[in-house]
Amino acid sequence: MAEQKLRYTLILTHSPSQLESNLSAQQLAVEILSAGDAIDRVFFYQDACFIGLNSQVPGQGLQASYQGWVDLQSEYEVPLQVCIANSLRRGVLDKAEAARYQMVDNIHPSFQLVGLGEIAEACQSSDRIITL
Amino acid sequence: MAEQKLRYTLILTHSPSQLESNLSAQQLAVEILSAGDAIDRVFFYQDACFIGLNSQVPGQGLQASYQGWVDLQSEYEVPLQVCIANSLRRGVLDKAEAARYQMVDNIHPSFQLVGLGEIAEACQSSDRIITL
Amino acid sequence: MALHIIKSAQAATIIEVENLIEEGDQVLLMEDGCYLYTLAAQKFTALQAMSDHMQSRGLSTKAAALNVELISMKQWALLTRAHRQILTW
Amino acid sequence: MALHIIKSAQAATIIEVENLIEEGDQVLLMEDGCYLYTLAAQKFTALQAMSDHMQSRGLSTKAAALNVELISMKQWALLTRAHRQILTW
Amino acid sequence: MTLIIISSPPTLDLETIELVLALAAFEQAPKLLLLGQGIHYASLLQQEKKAKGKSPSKVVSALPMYDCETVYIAAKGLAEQGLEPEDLQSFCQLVDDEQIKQLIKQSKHCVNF
Amino acid sequence: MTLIIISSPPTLDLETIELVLALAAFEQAPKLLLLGQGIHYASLLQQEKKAKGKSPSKVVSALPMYDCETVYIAAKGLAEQGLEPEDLQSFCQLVDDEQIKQLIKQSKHCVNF
Repeated sequence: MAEQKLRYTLILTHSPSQLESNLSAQQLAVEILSAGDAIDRVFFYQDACFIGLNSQVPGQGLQASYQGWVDLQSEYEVPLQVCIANSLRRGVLDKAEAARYQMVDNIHPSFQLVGLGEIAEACQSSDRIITL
Repeated sequence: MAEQKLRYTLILTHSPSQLESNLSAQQLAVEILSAGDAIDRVFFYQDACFIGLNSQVPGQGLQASYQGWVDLQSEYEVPLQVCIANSLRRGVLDKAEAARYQMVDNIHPSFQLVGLGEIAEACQSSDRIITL
Repeated sequence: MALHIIKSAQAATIIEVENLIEEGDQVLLMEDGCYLYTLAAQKFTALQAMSDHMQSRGLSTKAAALNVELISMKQWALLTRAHRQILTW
Repeated sequence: MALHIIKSAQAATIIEVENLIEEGDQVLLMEDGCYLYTLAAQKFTALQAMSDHMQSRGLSTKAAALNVELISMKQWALLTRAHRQILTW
Repeated sequence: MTLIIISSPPTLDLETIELVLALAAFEQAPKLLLLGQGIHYASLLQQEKKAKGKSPSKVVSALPMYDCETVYIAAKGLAEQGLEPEDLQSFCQLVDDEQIKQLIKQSKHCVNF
Repeated sequence: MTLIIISSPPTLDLETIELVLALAAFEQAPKLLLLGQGIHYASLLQQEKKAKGKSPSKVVSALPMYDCETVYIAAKGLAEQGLEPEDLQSFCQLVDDEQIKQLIKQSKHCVNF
C-alpha cells in the first residue's frame, strides 16, 4: 500500500459471552494487520477484563474468548493490555498482582495488567482509537 | 407473622461491577429472610457467574461482590448455586471442575456449580421466582 | 396480579409494560429504571419506586412531586409476597 | 468526517445519531445494531451494514431490498482508515 | 406453569434458550413468549454467530421435541421487527396483548430475559 | 484533543469517569460530553450507590482540578432527563446539536460509553 501506515488502539468494554464485540474486534484486528497497519495496543476495560480469564472451558470445537488475541499476539506481537484497577476489582490477576495479594494468577500470560496511562499514550500516539 | 411461610428462588443474570442488581438482590434476600420466609436458592446465571470469583481485590473499605452472599449463607445456609455450563464457558471453576480440567479452582467455596435441573426444581417447589 | 419491576433505563420498556399491564398489577421502578420516573408517572397509576435508588440518583424530591410512592427494601419484600407473578424488565 | 458505528439494538440510538450527523459522515450497522436496519434506512443516506452480521441474523435479503449496502470486515477496516473520528453507539 | 419471556435479541451463547430447553427436558412444560427483539429467536433464518457455534434457529427448532410445543410471539412486535409470519418457525403462535396478559396471569412463575 | 462521550447512566463503579480523570491527570486535556442518561453524571445530587463507594457528584467535581475544565451537556437531553440547569455542576456548559457536531469534528479521537 502506498498509503501512510496508521497506528490503532482498540478499546474493548464488554464481557465475551453475551455480545459479539470481542469477536468483531478480533476480526477487525486481523484486517488492520493484514492491510499493513499497526495496532499499538488492545485495551480491555470494564467487563472486557474477563476476556483474559485463563480457566475458560469452551464447548467442543469452540475457542476461549482470549484465543483470537493470543494468536494475533504470537504472529504480530500486539500488546494485550488489561486495565489493572478494573481487573483487580473483578478478580482477574496476573502473576505480579497475584503475588502481591497472595492469590493465584488467573489471566492468560499473553495479557498484561497496565494502568490508564496507556490510554493517555493512545490519545497521544495512535492515529485511530476504536471502542467496541 | 401469622402468614404462610413462602419459599423463594432468586435468579441473577448480570455481572457485578456495572449494574446494581447484585446489591439489590442481596438486600432483598436480607429482607426475605428477616421476615421469616425462606430462600431455596440463589442461582447465578450468565454474567452473574463472575460474582463468585474468589480473587477479587475490592478497593479500600469496599466489599467483594460475593461477600454479602457469603455472610447470608453462613447465617441462614442459603444455597448459592452457579450454573455449571455458564461458569465453565467463562472460566469460573470450583474444586471438582478444576480437578477435571487440570486447572485451579477460583470460585469462593461458599458457591457450588450446579446444573439447570435446579431451576426446574425451583419452578416446581418455590412459591416465588425473582429474576434480577 | 403481577408485580412489574422496571430496572432498565430504556424508555421503550415503559411502553412495553404499559401494553401488558392489568388492573391490579403493580409497577416498581428500581436501579436505573428510576430515571424513567417522569414517563412512568404518566403511564401508571399508583407507581412505586425504590427509595434508596431514587435517593442515590438525586431524584427523590422530583419524583415525590409527581406522586411516585417511595418504598423501602422491606416494603419491596412485602410486594413480592403479595404478587405471585414477578416480571423484571 | 466521522464514522458512526451502531452496535446497540435500541431504536433510541438511531435518533441520537441522527441529531449529531454531518454531511459526509458514514453510518455502519453491526452486531445487534443490524436489527435497526429499517429505521436506519429511513434516516441515513448511504447506510452500510456488516454483511456477516446481517447474514447471521437472517436479514441480508430484506436489508438489500432497502438499499442498505452490505460490507465485509475488510471494507470495515478501510472505513476506519478513511474516518478520523470513530464513534461507537 | 413457568412462562419464560425474552425481549432481548439472541445472545452469542444462547444461554436464555438453554434454560428453556432444560426446563422442558425436566418436564416442566415451560411456555416461551417472545417480545420485541426477542422475536428474532424464532426466525428461521438466524444462524450461528461464531465459528462452530450453535444456530439459534436449530436450537429453537428442538423445543417441540421436548414438549415445549408452542412458542408465543407478540403479534405487534412482528411487523416492528421487520419480520413476516412465514419467517418464523412453524410452531409459533401469534398472540395479541390480551392473550399475553392471560399467559402471564395463568403462569405460576415468570422469568424474563 | 480526545472527546469522551457518555450516553449511559452512571455505573456502580464509575469506571467511565475514572478514564476521564486519568486522561486529565496525564495532561491530555480530554473533553467530556454527556448525552441522554449520561447527563446524570453531572447532577449535583448523585450519591454513592454502595456502602463506602464513590459519589458520582464528588468524582465529577474533581475534573476541573485536573484541567478538564468544561463538561459539555446536550441541552436537549436535560429536559428529557427531568433535570434543570441548577441541578448540574457549576462548570457544565449546555450545548446544542450544532455545537456537539463541532466538538466531534475538532476532536482527534472520540471514545463512547
